[in-house]
Amino acid sequence: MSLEKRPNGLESPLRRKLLLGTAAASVASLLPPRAWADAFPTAQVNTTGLAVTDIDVTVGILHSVTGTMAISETGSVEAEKLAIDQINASGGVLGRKIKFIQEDGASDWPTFAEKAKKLLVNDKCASVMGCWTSASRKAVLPVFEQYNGMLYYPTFYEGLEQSKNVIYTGQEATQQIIAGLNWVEKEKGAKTFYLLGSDYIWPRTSNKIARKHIENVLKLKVVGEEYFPLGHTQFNSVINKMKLTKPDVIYAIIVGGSNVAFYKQLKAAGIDLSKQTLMTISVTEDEIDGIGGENIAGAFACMKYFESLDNSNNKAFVSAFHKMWGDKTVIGDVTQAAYLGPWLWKLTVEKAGSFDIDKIAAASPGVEFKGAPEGYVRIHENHHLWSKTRVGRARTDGQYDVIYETADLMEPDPFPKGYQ
Amino acid sequence: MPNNTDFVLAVEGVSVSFDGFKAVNDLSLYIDKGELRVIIGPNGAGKTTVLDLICGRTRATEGAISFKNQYIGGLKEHEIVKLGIGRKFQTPSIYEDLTVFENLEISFPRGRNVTGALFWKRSEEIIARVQEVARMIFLGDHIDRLAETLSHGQKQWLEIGMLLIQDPELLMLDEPVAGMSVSERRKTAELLKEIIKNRSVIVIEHDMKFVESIAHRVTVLHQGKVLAEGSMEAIQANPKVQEVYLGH
Amino acid sequence: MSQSLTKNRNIELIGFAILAVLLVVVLPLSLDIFRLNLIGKYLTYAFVAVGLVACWGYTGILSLGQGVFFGLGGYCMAMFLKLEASSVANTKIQSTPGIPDFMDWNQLTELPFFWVPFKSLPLALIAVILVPSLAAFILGVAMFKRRVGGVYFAIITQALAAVLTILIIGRQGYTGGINGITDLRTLLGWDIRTDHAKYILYFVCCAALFGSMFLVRFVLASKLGRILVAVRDTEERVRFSGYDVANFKVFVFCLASAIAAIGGAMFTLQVGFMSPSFVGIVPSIEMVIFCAVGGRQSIIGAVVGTLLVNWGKTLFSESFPELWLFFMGGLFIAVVLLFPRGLAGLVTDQLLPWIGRLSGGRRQVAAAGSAPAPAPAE
Amino acid sequence: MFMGYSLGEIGSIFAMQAFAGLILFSVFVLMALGLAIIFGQMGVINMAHGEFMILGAYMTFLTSHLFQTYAPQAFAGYFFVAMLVAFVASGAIGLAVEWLLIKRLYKRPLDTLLATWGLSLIMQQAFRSIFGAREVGVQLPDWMMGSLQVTDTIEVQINGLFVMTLTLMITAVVALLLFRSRWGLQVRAVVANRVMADAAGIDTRRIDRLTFGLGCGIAGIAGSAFTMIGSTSPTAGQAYIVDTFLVVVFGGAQSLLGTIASAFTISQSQSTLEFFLTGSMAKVTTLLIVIGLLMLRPQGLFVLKVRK
Repeated sequence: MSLEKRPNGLESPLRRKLLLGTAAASVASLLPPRAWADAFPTAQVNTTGLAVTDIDVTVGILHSVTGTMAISETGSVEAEKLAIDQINASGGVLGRKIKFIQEDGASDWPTFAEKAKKLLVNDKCASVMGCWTSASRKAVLPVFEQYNGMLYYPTFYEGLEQSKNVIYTGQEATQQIIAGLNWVEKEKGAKTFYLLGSDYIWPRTSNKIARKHIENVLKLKVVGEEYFPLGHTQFNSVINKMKLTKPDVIYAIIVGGSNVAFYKQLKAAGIDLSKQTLMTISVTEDEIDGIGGENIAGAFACMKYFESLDNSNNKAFVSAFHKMWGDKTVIGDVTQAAYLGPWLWKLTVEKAGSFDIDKIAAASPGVEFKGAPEGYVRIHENHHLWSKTRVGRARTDGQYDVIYETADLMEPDPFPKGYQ
Repeated sequence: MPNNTDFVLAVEGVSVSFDGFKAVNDLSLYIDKGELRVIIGPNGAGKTTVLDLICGRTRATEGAISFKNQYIGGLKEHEIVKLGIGRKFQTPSIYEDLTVFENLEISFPRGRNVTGALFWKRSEEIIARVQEVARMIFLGDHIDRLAETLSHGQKQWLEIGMLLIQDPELLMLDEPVAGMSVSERRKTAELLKEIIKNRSVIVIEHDMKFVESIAHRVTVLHQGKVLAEGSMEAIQANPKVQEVYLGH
Repeated sequence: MSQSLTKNRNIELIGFAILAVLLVVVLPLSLDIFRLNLIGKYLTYAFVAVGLVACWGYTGILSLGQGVFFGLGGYCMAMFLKLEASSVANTKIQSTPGIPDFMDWNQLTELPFFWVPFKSLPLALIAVILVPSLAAFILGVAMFKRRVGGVYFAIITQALAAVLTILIIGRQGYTGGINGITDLRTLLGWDIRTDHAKYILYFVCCAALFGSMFLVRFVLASKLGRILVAVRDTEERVRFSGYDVANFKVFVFCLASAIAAIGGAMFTLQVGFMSPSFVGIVPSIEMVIFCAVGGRQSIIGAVVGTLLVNWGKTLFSESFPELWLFFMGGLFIAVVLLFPRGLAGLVTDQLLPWIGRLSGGRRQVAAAGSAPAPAPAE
Repeated sequence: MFMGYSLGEIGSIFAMQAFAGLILFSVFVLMALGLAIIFGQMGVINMAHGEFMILGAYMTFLTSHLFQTYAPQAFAGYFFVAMLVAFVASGAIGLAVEWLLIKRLYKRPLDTLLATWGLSLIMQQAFRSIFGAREVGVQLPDWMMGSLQVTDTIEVQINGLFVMTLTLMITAVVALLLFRSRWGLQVRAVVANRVMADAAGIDTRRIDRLTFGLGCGIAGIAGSAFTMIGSTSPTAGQAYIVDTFLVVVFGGAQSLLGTIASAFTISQSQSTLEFFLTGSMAKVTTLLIVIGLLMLRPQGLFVLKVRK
């Protein structure tokens, strides 16, 4: 077991140079795992005292298992565990098995900060997959920057952030919004929009970007914009307003339990989503589970991933996910993005030939993951992902039909000029 | 109607109604300096309500109440207390979680605002006065006991003591001997005789023997109105009073 | 109970001393800075619990909105720190440099007027105490002068907690919204994120907590404290003893709120951010739980209860997250039902007499002769 | 013209807003009724009221599944069975809770508030353990969805009508029970004077237990009805607490009429404000107005003036 200090014959300068080159990963992948780990002695790949041994490496998983956010974050935890399992089965990272330590953020932001600190300071985690809400990310961000950790953050979010210590595997707002609005203008001939949102930063920022795009780029009209407290369940007034203003598109960014109330009341009010165009960027397959497919069928969602996506990567992913977590589980956009985290980290570590945070932060731009369920992703200079954006139409069975995808990868632009 | 300095308390034409029911109806009552007035009457006659009106617990719908020629109708309870009116409740109302000493100390008429209470010093004068009153109310030996451990009668005395230490000019007692043993009643009667020397007192009482033993003048209330007023003998001889009491 | 205050003065002093040794000596020596910082965070909740002892345990005013005052104190502190962290140099990528980042995201182009005083530390520190006290004063006067009390007061304070949360979240350009005010770095140039700073802040927090505990103890041991007990048990009688009860209630409510606010400010300093999740209904009630578990009528008990419940929460949520709510709910019911005086009650009613019996017959008589425990407040 | 709407549109706005307000009003009454009975008649604040509602919602969810599996042909009518199941389940647990917990705390209203909060935590976790943390979707029979077209611009929602009818019926039943039945007489006697009622041979303990059980049962029905408009998740109950309590407190503790009047006032002002302000600000404004009014009238809208 205690192999750490064994003198290693491979430590010749020439050999090291060879292995640390960009070709290292492909060279190494030809070796059997044991030899692979030998090729990358711990002392070299881990110069900052992370929890890396000759045989394993520890990462952290930090999501809410309890509290109100547990509903949303469960899928991310499941996806991350699946990815870790698969990576281990295929030989691990630099020949080392991934061990994980899971902590519960308990839907409470300081708890997230507290646990993040524990994972970095006490457990020396080589990376952390975690957080879901912006608020929890904002709470842990200073911790990751101070203790120089690496966070893989899965949720689509409002942007306006960029950090050396975070890889954003979900889409930032412009990626999600602009393509969808362009599509709805072109395909549906939309002229007027009604913007709705839950009252916090992501919906507000997203609607701000949407409004700028609608008014300044598409030269169309926003006829209403409105926000509701989180957990709000009475939407009759706004439904009345929409009946009067008759927008071509209802653009809804409502989250959590409010979603259920909103779509049920919409349906009850006789707004037929097969006739009225409704576009959302907040309802994934996970949310439909609670809303009920029959209440939302016909709505358009704009994001980068749907479970029904037809490609071989995704088919393998979906069947592996169902095998591990049961047939009833559904996979939403964020769950898929969470699945990318461990893989991107593995690829980056092997590209850098090191677990050191500074090195993987520097090596991240340009890392590609061809096995991504969504198809293909690449990390941008700004630590967000290049990815395609898709429009899906909700079916009654809770799945989406993918009816459009952008031809090219959308460039992430967390500080969009002209949209602020 | 007279409204001169002879009266400590003048209640004039006062009415109060609860949801249409007139508990007190156009009632007038005058108390002299140094007088001990007993109010009697059947249940629901409005006796306790009259005390409530005087001490500010209930607001009159009509009429005027003045104390020493000062109109007190709109004042709050503690302001009326500060003017010199003390009130004992029907069931003993004391601070059960405090000792006898502390009960009396709180009632001492000084340091009644927040800062006064916060920086309160237990001076010799106060300790002496508390002990004096405790002896008067037969609790000199129980000064450090928690009030909740006292007997029912002792609690009644303690409440009287708490009023006494306020040194009010008008003292109102609602059934001071209710629930007392015979010997306790006798002691209470002595106590009252002691107390009334330099103040006016209004007593509500059912116990006729007790009333006879202390009363100067008696007022009979019936259905929120004064039915009769006079000396004990006159009242007992009054046919209207007899009818009300026997008729019930 | 105030009798037990005087009679048990020695025991209480011993309790203070043990707690002081534990917090100031034992814990810093035995825990690493990460755990110690956690304890520091728990201690900030203890401020609220200590305030609740005065307000709820002694006076019987149950506020379910103490998070409002904790939050106001914390936000006042956070506003100062955020302004310091948002220097023009630090924020040059923004469209308007020199204002907090979230304002820039919300198209604000200048600092809102009510943020301006928070550029000055003395003003910010004054605001930490003054703003929550003023809020408590206004609410207190409005409620207590109108004689709103008991359940009504509890529910109205709860509604206020809801209102403030919605407001903070909804006015995110001015408040940072649901994310709160994050990424606080320095206090007058001193980096509060280093381990060294965390040690110092921990001791500052302890000092402030003991200061608050002694302040509350002084208040409760004075005649004012006895009047508060009297108000709780027989409010009417206190009026007829010539006191303006409302003033006393307002005073104790303001006191509890000001202390909660100090806790909030210490929280911001030690944790490094402030968010609306400490303002709402749930944290407010949890703080009542801390106080109840420790003993609603014991200052030391409130602190110990806060530490124990939070320690239990951390422990449980690490090992059995599923069971945590069952445990918390069960604990709460058990405390209310079986030990209304909390841990402190167990110690004074059970443990001390037991020790007394062990240490000899004479003491046993003394212990048996002491007044029975008063019934819980009704 | 006003805010860019034509006169005809304004007419429709008012009609539909009035209807939206009426739905909200029914919802509030339904939520508050159970609590009002318990608080008004027993002086107990039940912080777990929201959880009893969610229990009813989960019962509806279960019933809908049972019907889908075993009696799909009768699915159209399952909702009525579900409401009954919800009532019985919540009521039964309410009885048990009264017996185990509440009856020991009658003289300590603030403590019941805290103990029932503990109960609500336990119930939330129980829901989470049994039904999972995610929201569950309750499928409704088709006839309950959709709306009736009254005029070109005015539509009336069927589930809204359903909730209103339900509220009307339950309120009527409660009023009948309270003012016409023997139980109601006894309840009113206990409220007026507990000691006297006891002496008069009324089993006050039994009355309390029934009252609490009935209140919880009505909460269950409310929860069942809420599956039509809201979400069902372990923590959804907490969202209703503040609104419900304010309705009850604002109405005055001991008056059924007060509860109804206060639900009407709050719902109408909220729904009107929502039209002119945004959702968040409407909520804040409504809450602040209610708090302000409560300071002016601390005992609520309707209260009997009695000698203290």
